[in-house]
Amino acid sequence: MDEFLTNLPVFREAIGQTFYIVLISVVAGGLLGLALGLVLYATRPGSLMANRFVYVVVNILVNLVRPIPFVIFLTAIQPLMLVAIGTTIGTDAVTFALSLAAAFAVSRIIEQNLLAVEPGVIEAARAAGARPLSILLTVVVPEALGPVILGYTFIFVGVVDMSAQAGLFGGGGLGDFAVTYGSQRYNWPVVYITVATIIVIVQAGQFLGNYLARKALRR
Amino acid sequence: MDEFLTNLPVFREAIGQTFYIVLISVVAGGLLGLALGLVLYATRPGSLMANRFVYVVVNILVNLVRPIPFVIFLTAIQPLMLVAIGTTIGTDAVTFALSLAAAFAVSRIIEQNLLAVEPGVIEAARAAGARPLSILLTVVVPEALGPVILGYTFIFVGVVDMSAQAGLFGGGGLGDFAVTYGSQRYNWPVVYITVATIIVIVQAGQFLGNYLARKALRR
Amino acid sequence: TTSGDDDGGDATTVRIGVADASAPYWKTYQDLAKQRLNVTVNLVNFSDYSQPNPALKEKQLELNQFQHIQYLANYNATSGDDLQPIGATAVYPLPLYSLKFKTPQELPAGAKVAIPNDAINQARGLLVLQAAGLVTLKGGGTAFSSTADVESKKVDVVTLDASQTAGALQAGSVAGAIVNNNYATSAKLPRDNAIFQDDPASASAAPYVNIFTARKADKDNATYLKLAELYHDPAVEKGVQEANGNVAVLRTVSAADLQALLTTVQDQAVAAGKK
Amino acid sequence: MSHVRLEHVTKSFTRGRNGDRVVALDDVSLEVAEGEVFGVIGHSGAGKSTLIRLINGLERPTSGRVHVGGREITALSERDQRGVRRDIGMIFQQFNLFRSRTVAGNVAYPLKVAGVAREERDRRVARLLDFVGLLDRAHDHPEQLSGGQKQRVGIARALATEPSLLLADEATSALDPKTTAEVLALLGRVNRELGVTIVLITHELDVIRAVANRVAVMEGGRIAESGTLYDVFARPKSAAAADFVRGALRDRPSPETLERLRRTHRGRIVTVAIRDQTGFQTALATTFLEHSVAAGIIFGGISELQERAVGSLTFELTGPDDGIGAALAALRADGVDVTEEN
Amino acid sequence: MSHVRLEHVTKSFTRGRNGDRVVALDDVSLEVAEGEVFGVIGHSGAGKSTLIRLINGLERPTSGRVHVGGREITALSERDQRGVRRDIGMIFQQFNLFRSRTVAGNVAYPLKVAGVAREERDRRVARLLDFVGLLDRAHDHPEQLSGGQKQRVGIARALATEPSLLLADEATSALDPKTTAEVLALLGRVNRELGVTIVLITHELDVIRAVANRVAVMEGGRIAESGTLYDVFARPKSAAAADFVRGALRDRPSPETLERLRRTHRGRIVTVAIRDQTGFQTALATTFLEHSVAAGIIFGGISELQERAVGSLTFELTGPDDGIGAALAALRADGVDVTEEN
Ligand SMILES: Nc1ncnc2c1ncn2[C@@H]1O[C@H](COP(=O)(O)OP(=O)(O)OP(=O)(O)O)[C@@H](O)[C@H]1O
Ligand SMILES: Nc1ncnc2c1ncn2[C@@H]1O[C@H](COP(=O)(O)OP(=O)(O)OP(=O)(O)O)[C@@H](O)[C@H]1O
Ligand SMILES: [Mg+2]
Ligand SMILES: [Mg+2]
Repeated sequence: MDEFLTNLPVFREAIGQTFYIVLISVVAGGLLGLALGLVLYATRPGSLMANRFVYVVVNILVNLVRPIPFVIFLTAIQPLMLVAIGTTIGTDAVTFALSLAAAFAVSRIIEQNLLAVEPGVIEAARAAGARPLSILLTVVVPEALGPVILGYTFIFVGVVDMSAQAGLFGGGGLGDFAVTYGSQRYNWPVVYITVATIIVIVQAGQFLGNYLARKALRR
Repeated sequence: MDEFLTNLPVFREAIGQTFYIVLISVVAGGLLGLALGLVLYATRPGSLMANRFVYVVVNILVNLVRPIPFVIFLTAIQPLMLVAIGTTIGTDAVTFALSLAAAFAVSRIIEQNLLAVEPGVIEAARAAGARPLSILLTVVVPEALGPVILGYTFIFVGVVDMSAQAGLFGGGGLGDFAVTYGSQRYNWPVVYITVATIIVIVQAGQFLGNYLARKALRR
Repeated sequence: TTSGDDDGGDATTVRIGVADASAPYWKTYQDLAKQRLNVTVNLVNFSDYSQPNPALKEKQLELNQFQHIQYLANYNATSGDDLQPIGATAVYPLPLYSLKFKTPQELPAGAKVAIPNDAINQARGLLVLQAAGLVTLKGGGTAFSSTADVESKKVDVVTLDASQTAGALQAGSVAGAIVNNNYATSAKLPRDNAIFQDDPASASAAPYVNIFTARKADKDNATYLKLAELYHDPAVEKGVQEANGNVAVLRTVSAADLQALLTTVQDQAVAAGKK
Repeated sequence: MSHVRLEHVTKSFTRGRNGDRVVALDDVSLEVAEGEVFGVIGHSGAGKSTLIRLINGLERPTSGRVHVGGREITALSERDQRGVRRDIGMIFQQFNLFRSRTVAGNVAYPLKVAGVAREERDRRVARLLDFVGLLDRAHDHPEQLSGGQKQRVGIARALATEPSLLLADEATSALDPKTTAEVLALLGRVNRELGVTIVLITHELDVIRAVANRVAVMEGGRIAESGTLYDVFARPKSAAAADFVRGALRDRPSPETLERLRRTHRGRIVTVAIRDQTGFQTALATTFLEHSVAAGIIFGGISELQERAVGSLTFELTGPDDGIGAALAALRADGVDVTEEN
Repeated sequence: MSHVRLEHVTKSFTRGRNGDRVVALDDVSLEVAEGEVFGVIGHSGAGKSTLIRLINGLERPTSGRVHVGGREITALSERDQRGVRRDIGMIFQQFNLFRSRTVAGNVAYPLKVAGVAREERDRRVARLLDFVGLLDRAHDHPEQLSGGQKQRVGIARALATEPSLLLADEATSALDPKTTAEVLALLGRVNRELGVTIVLITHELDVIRAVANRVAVMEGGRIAESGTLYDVFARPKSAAAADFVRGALRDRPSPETLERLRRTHRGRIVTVAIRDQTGFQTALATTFLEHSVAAGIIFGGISELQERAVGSLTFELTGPDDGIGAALAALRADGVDVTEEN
């Protein structure tokens, strides 16, 4: 407990870093993932903009990235990172990498949830002469909104978890704090308090997600 | 390349470990996650076995586990692990922990996908006098089967990724091999070959998942 | 004076990459740097050893302090970089711990022994086990041996993350474990349970002396040299010992000697890499 | 004995942000006798579906009680309701087919739930599919079927377990007249031969006419009128029933039709109500002849309701004006219901 | 000018594991003139929905060509088809409402797609919802509506953009007679006043009768017969049409009805076809009277089709046997279509 108090400033900073990493990753990764997910959904055979080539390429691309160990993935995209944000370490670098990783995960969740949308409503939109992109955004996504919100919540929790790996690259955050100031030092109070903080953040996000999903589902 | 050949036996063993870890985690975690997901779905307010208490408890429980950094999670469940499998390190220990982690992730995916099932068919089953559990297993899950299969595929890829952390606890596997024999030694050929192998495994799984989902969806 | 890339002017800020920022002595160190040298030290903590060197090379750090000569030589050899040591800190013995057995010989055949899984600690750990008579390594072992090089063994060697070997020992999952000092201290492993260790003072342990590392261009930078020296301020040294259960063997070696040693070890590494 | 009994049942739904309430059922009391075919008619939104859904407990009433087969279903736990439901077949207005099952799988589902052995199940499924004309589509999935085909699967599924009570919500709305007639004949048969009680919601008179013994007319969540088929159709007492019957029997020309009729028919147009009077036609003809009036039938319908004729005929009368007046007066004096259209 | 033209259109679907094919449309050629109301009838599964879905390109034919408004829609890219579709309204058999939108949002959707400005949109939506009687439900979601209410939303949505072609697939199947009549009156009005071409699928005669100019009768994927409403109904040439008409007009008693009629009516039962003959009734009555035969109408229906009467009446004849025989012979000699039911 004493040791926890000594590290309070670091803890505070870690909370800030976690919020920074998680929020940006969820928003940026969420948007990019939505776009990728829409491509996966729309180009699959028989779908709105069926395109075998694009579908296969994106499908493989998404699978290329997701299973690569985070350390290696982060190392691999370092050249890209230097161009994009000018650094390969620290909070921004981790945020950048996590956003990408989240995007690929989000894309699959979106794809899954959109597939459950009934073909009939899509036909109704096509019959009205709507453009495929407009159908995707104004019909398909809204129809799947409940599950999609829960999907984002799922990714949010996943990003909080992945952000624990931020420490590998000097990104800080609560996960890293819990490990380096806590479990690696066998300092359990630090672990408890930090993990509790993480869980509170996650529960808050989950409750918000559940609430919004319930509103969207109306059941 | 030379160094890769020297490590060929380790590489072979790593492939075996990855298959072991991933398959068991996906199956065991998948089943446990299915059960948890069904509980989440069935007990939510207004659902088949609506039970506010169970719902809130399981909902919180699932969120308790998912965001905890894997290292800490594994440390936390060591007592449980000692009881269950008698060790806290090695492939079995990692598999045990990953199965649990996968289960909690699966439960959310299942919950999401089941929520998209049309209430009308559930009413048809209720009208036939079916038991809630039977409705869940023989109507709700089959109706959501396409997305559920894609959800499992998603988790499969996630488990392959998470299995990279197996090395922390002596679990081995391809991810660990890529890091310790590859990136930590700045030995890029080892990294490339290993990551390529991981990707091939994942692509194979994804294609199988896509194929099955397409069959289930019939579109 | 030199400063971080982005902030110029008088206020000097130096970013040091470390792996143990949570240790209290770094706070002491930062305060002293501010007081004595008017340098603001920003610590960047890495939980993965493979990152601080590339980060230094990419000029995202001015210095790092987490590795020994052996690790740096290995890095330079494999990545083709030319990072240089500018000051020594300490040598840490790498002990074999056991809670049940008093000597290595008592370990039963087939008992599990945990060693760290990162390349350098793994090789060093294997060398310790070989010295303890528990394994024999191909070609007598090198600083690059891995579990793949174990020729014969009395015990079953398992590799774990360096931070996890102590825990595995305490949980009873292994009979013995090579535990780095910092983790042993954190895990409150009693010193008495170290049943074997390499000798930190011996010449053979020289490559395992921990160092401050800079880019080659900065190897004579006065501020950086002073910062390296500051590590040996009594207040800091005291903290280092506290953080490491009083087993650190503090070393002051001149930058030139360190750099010469690096050249030697690096040549060996290159040779090892070619074989 | 009554098979279904509703006592002062009210059901309201909340809707919108400000918590407005829609009263779908408003103090409805109702009794359906064992073995009866009970028709429920009413305009769209009158509460028919809601009513039927209360009977097998898919919906719980806001207040009031529902008894099925002597058990108060509203007092039973969900668990106990299941037993009651196994003996109730339901045809849904929107079909509610299982997309994950084939046509045969859909029909087999209630049999599986009831624990019917495999061979017996297969036999019954084949028989039912044969009946609804979909045996060759047994292995297709619902989305491969036309609207009417889906509805037929729903019908087969509801009949699969040979329930003692059948709830049919617009069971033939998507079917053509011929298929409708076949389905209704089957419903009639299961009612007569197996004594199945049927509650039938429909907006089609012919459906009601073909099978129902008694009818209830719903309007705005209330039962406006109920009674035997003949009473409600031949002599509707409530405005709602009269309104519905007019639309349903279509034996009287609508204003538009009348206008068109007038364009092609120069004579006077009168509509005569027909109420099961044998020899009536002869009397009518005689009267017209006596007054030298030529009568041409230009519109009308006579239906058979519970073995009695009901309907009306619209005549174009030509001849001397006073003759027509006298003929009409004579008819009215005889108690014939004659309306001059103008 | 023809608004819709199908040339030798065939559509088949693959089904089942062994790749069986269902031929939903088999060499169908068809022309719908600009401003016409074209009815399509046929039994369940005949291919009606498939036909209508080809017109706006929701489905592509296996072979053959579809022209809409002079453009060959089957030759257009999906992109160019969109322009054509904006001018086509469609009412779906299964409604296909957007669950994520309110009632008003559903109706507003095609207007949004068409880029109609907000105020204009709101105005039109309100007007349409008012018409279909759902203005007070504007902010509810589809799952809160009854079957008929959903269908009405679908109708309002299809009419929203005032398209020049309206495809209505069983647009009134879930509606009660009164609402149906209102909807049909509206369709008639948009057809007359705005010149909207309507292709109307239905199994309800009254729907066809109320608005259609021409009809096609489908059977097993083919057009069995097509022509003016009166021709097809009064004098069906194909077996399919006759079959359908019999079921639809319901002017002839079914075997079951006949059986029941026979139970209560002891006399001889004959059915006389009525085909728009003024004064016919008088002739009929005179003939019966002449032979001392009492005739009672016990069943029948006379409808007005395109301003002409069509239907039949079933009489119970009582009197001397030879008198009845002579009367029937006399009628037949006069060219009256008399069938003795037995
Ligand atoms: N996707 C499909 N796969 C296989 N068969 C199909 C498919 N869609 C339609 N069919 C079949 O094609 C035939 C014509 O179907 P269609 O929906 O056009 O009939 P319909 O005339 O509209 O019937 P209904 O009045 O019952 O709606 C039916 O036998 C139907 O089962
Ligand atoms: N879940 C709900 N939420 C709000 N209102 C509802 C809900 N379900 C039904 N209603 C309303 O209750 C009333 C009765 O609905 P019901 O479905 O019983 O009508 P119905 O008589 O079956 O009509 P139809 O012939 O059109 O099917 C309607 O006004 C309907 O909008
Ligand atoms: Mg209804
Ligand atoms: Mg159809």
